[in-house]
Amino acid sequence: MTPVLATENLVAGYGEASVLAGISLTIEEGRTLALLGRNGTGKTTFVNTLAGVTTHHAGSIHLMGRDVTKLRPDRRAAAGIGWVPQERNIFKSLTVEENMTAIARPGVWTLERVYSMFPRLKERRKNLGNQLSGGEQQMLAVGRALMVNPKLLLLDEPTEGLAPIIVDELLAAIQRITQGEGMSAIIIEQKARKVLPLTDDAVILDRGAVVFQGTSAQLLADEAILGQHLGVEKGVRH
Amino acid sequence: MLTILFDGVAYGMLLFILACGLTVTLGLMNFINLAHGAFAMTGGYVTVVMMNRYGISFYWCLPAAFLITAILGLILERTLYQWLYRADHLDQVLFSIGIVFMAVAGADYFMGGQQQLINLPPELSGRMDVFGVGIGRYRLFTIVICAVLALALQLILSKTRFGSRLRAAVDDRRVAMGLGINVPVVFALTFAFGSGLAGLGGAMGAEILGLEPNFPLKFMIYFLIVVSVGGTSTVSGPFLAAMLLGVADVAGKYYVPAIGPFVIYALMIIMLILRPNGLFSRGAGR
Amino acid sequence: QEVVKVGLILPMTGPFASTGRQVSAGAKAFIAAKGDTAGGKKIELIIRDDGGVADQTRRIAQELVVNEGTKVLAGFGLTPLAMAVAPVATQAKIPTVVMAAGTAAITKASPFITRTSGTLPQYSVPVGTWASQNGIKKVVTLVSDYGPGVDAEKWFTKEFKAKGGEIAEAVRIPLQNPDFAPFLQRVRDAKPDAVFVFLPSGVGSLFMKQFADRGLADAGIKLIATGDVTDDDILNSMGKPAIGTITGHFYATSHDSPENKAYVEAFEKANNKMRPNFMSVGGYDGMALIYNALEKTKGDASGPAFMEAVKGLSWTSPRGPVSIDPETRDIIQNIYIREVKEVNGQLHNVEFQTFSALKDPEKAEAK
Amino acid sequence: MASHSTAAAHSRADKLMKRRSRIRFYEVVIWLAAIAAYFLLPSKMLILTEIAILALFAVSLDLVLGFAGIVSLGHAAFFGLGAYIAGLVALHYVAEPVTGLVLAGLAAGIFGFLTSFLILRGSDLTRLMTTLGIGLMMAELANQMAWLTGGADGLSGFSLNPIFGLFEFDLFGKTGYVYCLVVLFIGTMIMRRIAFSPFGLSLKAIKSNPMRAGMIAVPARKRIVTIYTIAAAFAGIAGALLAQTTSFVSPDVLAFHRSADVLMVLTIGGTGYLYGGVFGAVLFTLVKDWLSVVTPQYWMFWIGLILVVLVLIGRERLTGWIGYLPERFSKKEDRR
Amino acid sequence: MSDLVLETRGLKRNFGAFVATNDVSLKVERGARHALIGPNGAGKTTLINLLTGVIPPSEGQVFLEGDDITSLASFKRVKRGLTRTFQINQLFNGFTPLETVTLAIAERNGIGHNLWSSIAGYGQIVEEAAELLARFGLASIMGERTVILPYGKQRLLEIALAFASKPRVLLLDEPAAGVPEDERHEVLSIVSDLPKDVTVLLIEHDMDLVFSFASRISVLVAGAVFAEGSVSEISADARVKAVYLGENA
Ligand SMILES: Nc1ncnc2c1ncn2[C@@H]1O[C@H](COP(=O)(O)OP(=O)(O)OP(=O)(O)O)[C@@H](O)[C@H]1O
Ligand SMILES: Nc1ncnc2c1ncn2[C@@H]1O[C@H](COP(=O)(O)OP(=O)(O)OP(=O)(O)O)[C@@H](O)[C@H]1O
Ligand SMILES: [Mg+2]
Ligand SMILES: [Mg+2]
Repeated sequence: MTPVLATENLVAGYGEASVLAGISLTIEEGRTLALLGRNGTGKTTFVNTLAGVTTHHAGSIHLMGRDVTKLRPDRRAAAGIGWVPQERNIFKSLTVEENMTAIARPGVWTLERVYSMFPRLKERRKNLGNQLSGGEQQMLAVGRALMVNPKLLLLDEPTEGLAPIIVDELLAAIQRITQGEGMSAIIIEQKARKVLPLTDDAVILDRGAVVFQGTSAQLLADEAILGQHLGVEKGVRH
Repeated sequence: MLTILFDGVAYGMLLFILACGLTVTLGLMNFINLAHGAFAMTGGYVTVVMMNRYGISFYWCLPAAFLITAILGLILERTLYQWLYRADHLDQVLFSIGIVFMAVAGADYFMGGQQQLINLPPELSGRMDVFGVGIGRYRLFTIVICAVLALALQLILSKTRFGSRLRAAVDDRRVAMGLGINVPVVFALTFAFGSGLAGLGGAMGAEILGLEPNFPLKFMIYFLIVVSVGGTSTVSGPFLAAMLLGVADVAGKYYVPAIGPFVIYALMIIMLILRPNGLFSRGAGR
Repeated sequence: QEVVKVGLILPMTGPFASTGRQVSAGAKAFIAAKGDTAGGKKIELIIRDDGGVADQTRRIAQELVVNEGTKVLAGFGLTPLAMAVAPVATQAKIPTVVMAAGTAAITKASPFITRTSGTLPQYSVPVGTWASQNGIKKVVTLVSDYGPGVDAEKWFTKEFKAKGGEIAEAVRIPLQNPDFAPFLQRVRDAKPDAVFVFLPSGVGSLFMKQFADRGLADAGIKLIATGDVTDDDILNSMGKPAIGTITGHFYATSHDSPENKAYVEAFEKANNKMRPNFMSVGGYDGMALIYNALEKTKGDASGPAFMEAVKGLSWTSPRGPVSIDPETRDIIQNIYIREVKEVNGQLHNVEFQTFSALKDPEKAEAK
Repeated sequence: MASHSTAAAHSRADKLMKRRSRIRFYEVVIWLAAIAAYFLLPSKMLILTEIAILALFAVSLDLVLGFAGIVSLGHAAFFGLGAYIAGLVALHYVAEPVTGLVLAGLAAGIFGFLTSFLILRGSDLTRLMTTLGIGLMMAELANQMAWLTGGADGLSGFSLNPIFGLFEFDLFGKTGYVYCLVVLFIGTMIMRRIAFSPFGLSLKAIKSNPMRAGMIAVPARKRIVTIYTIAAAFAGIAGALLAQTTSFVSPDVLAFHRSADVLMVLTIGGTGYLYGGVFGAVLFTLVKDWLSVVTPQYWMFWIGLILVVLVLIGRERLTGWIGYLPERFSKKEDRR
Repeated sequence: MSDLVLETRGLKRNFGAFVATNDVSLKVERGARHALIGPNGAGKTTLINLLTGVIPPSEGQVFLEGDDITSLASFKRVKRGLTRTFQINQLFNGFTPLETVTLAIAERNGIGHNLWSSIAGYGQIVEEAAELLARFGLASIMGERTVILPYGKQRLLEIALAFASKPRVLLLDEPAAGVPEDERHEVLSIVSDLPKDVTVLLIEHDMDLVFSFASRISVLVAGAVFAEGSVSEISADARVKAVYLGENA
């Protein structure tokens, strides 16, 4: 089976400067990948490169077998990429509902379904984007990406600023969706221990390169690597 | 009495037609396009040339003015304007003033410096008496066209996805692209549409306001007043603002001619102090 | 051969660009017709644009005098532009020929200023005379709200009242005014026999259309005006509504004289069919004045000598006989009452009555 | 160890702060050039005078726009008021120029203070239009109060005595130039001090993020009122200079195009570093003058083209280099 | 003894028909380490905005050290020792960290209105700024423009800037957001090191931080105070678990 995403020696960055130093990885259908690494190691840059908003230098990106390396960002979204940017970037002069309908594509994800996942959004649906609380914006960013009905969902620190109970629900929901509906996802997350139990695979980046690649279970078991690359100590409670 | 009211409304409508293209480019695209009047002037000259040189009917001139100006807008957008969406406002001001200067000199070179006048078809000129109220035919025509336009615009922007896609693209171009909005096309179409509206406004305004190379500079202030008082995020705001200003200006000049010239400016300042973000700013209204 | 440089400062851009265009074309037409020597000197014209901004006019004037060695200044599209130059003229003793601006007071601002256009009082008064003699009893005046407009209103009213007329209302229109509706409605509601209008050319044509559209003519209100309103330059494009308008002014393209025929022909040929209007004649006669004065002084362009020569000069202009009042240095000329008529498919101001050799009434009165 | 690093941080901070207000190389060049022009270009005094006046006007706008972030399309209101006051003072009271200058500055400052309350709220567009409205009303007022201002014909018939009774205005404009240059120099130096004071820094903070500025105890309204008043006063002084050097004032000094021109000049030169107004004035005036001699009827086209090209290639490239060389120099020194 | 520093009485704020803050009466004691938690959109940020005067309340009053400050402008509250950080960084992009902090200290010392002396001439203020920046590990980048700093550094500057005003009451709105896991505790430890009489009110969704930092917790739900108590009380409260903490905590 063709993987949903396959990158080959991907080098990209901002303008002349490269941040990614040749990343090759694949994601199969229905699987979630946790993308980990310290601050500034290129996680966001990688995901943004997939979304098409950085400068591409070398290497290739295949989405379900199709070469999308040279595609404009809006074409990539059409090809099946849904993106939750790290800074949320809610469209501030659109209402909650317009934020989602403006970019919606037909598919299983509809307004109703997003609303049932985040009832809070339904309550605030007439609010303008810039009149939402931080957490509501985060929910909207996720809901908005789902409305694209993507094959591959890119989530850049989606749990930041969310209440603990919502974090749990969100991660569980993503697990459900990927397993049940064949969507794949990449999740960037600061808290490795929180996300690893809910993902299938894991990748750690350091200075733009892959320094660990394996299943989440493997990583969770490997205290040495966790400590070395993520600075995650044993005792931290969740 | 009612005649004054009617005249005021008609004048307001004319202001609206001229300014509504600016509502699109400035209000929706957040581009300070001071060259708006240059597009309006283009529409005016298209009409003058078609009518006076080729004798084409006024009714055909209106859509032609819209189309030709829209195409001109499209060309300029693709070649020049598109590089400036992300520039800061002062750059936009400088750039569009440059365009105005070029347009003014260009119009002078090609069309000459004198006032251009058009002669309307007989059914549009003169006036009629309706229950004792003197109603100018052309003014009535303006009101009708304007009302239709305002309604259509409002519908397009609020009821279609195009409006929200456009605003999304303005709010955050990068992310809008990343989420599947074809921003260049959305912008180009909108700009062309806004320019086309300006052209239509110019074609309709030439009769009352006159047309000469300095048109873009002379009326720039009026467009800006309408858009700033009306607010930039809706169509109904500028529409109402234009009506209000039109009526106030005409009535002020009729009843208190001594302070006539101050009325429109004073009203503008008062409105701006009371509602700094326009009549119906999206932020405050909801 | 020595050169006398004449600095022609005009608004070539901006709202008053057409003034600059006409005046400079008139001046050039004169040189084309009469050659470039006068009083044994070669005449060189230097044209500069002041955009209609007074401090620019003054700076350019000063620079022309100081840097270019200009001996005569000329042009000046608007009153403030001429006023701004007056101190320069006085200080540098430079003869200054006003070719367009029309407020009476200008020539009083400096002893080195003379004028070849005309003053608003000069051609407003005859309109008042004519109106009172032709069965008009009640008039509304409607003028642009700035110096020249106020002048026109004042002198028309004075003359008209003196002859027994009644002014029902005096309406003033702001300079920046896109719509005439409220003012015309005021006129209509006052139900006069006629409305007397002064508006700068260009604005006048718009006014004319709205005047007709509002059915004022049908309501029996006659339109009488200064000639600025029916500017020959754009009269044609005003169309039918203009027909029948009565105006008073010092020049019409259709003025019937051999001098004028030759002038109009040469002018239209040189300027791509543009009609010469009263401003162009101001430019033309300005040059005529300079040439005549230099002939008289034998080429001496120094201020006092030149101005002495100017006083009392007289010649035949395309507009008819003109002379320079030795006391005020202002122009003495005929004022014609004209009616807009269609002649050979073209609209023209057709002269039908002449007030001969009028002086500027304001200065005449001041004495 | 820690105390050592704190000490290092302190000395670095000290150096950085001092560097901000150091006199730059280009500043010295400008003033030397302005003085040299007096001797080298005797035939250009008038246009140089015009540049000096426009520069002062633009620099005063920079205080409002570049520092406090308030866009204004009505700055000519103060310029024009200053011009009229100077004209009226000379006509009716004293013909000594410096007195007129001071009075004009005061009057414009007071008017600035009164109108500053109208521009406290609102977006860029709102402020643009409010200031524009004030400017247009002033222009109309000048036209209507003909008994005082001479109306559209302008205020004329006044002449000025020699400055301090010593230096007479001459037809070549030499005295005028020196007079304007001295005023420009003093004005710029005063504004320069303001720019590098705590007050100046707080203005930039208000411009950059008003909400946060409030949260570090910056009283934004008070500061805006103050700077607007100061800027108005300087604009009034610039207007007075114009009136005094041309012995004439017409409503044109209040006209819209004057506000627009000065905004354009400042934008061309660059906002927020004071000398933008000076550079802009030099460039704009010279280019415009040159073009209007070459093609009196169509110079606008070429100016327009220049503006368009300027923006497309990035106007910061025009003036960006100005602060660059000396900056680079000190950065190197800093790295050591 | 129980010295009330910050108090609200019946504080209310509507946005149109929506009630974001509903009758909140909160009491914070001097030197408290008080946490404010609650679901997204519960009104925590709004409450801070009301306390600091960023937006005015629809009803109710705010008291600072016994004085009614309800209608006082923000900058005057800061002068009285009440300051905050923002959930989303609010910095001066074109400034360097040094300029940013120096200005805040200058304003605190009441010389902000001085328009004649160079700011560089105030040696003590610059010195204090340098020290503060060093304390937050920002000394090495104090001369860079803020906008090009990495997010984490900007976050630290955001907090340092609040410190520059020497607050007696400090309100922190999700200070650790975007700061990597292993540095979060460091940030909070700088806050903990503040003098004992400085009062801190903390909003945070990271329960590790909340529980290790706070002595007292208020839970806000739908604009109103839902529960209040010590760390152990709140972390054990079943209702709080149901609406906010979830099962994992
Ligand atoms: N717009 C930009 N222009 C230039 N460099 C950038 C830009 N954005 C990020 N960088 C640089 O790219 C590198 C990688 O940044 P990136 O945002 O991808 O890291 P990250 O792993 O997502 O970090 P974080 O955990 O803080 O989100 C960093 O060194 C950063 O400074
Ligand atoms: N200007 C506004 N207009 C309308 N509603 C608003 C406005 N500002 C905030 N709200 C609403 O008020 C509610 C409270 O927002 P607030 O930012 O205080 O939440 P919060 O508790 O800080 O949430 P979070 O933890 O997600 O940051 C939200 O539902 C938000 O949508
Ligand atoms: Mg990131
Ligand atoms: Mg919040």
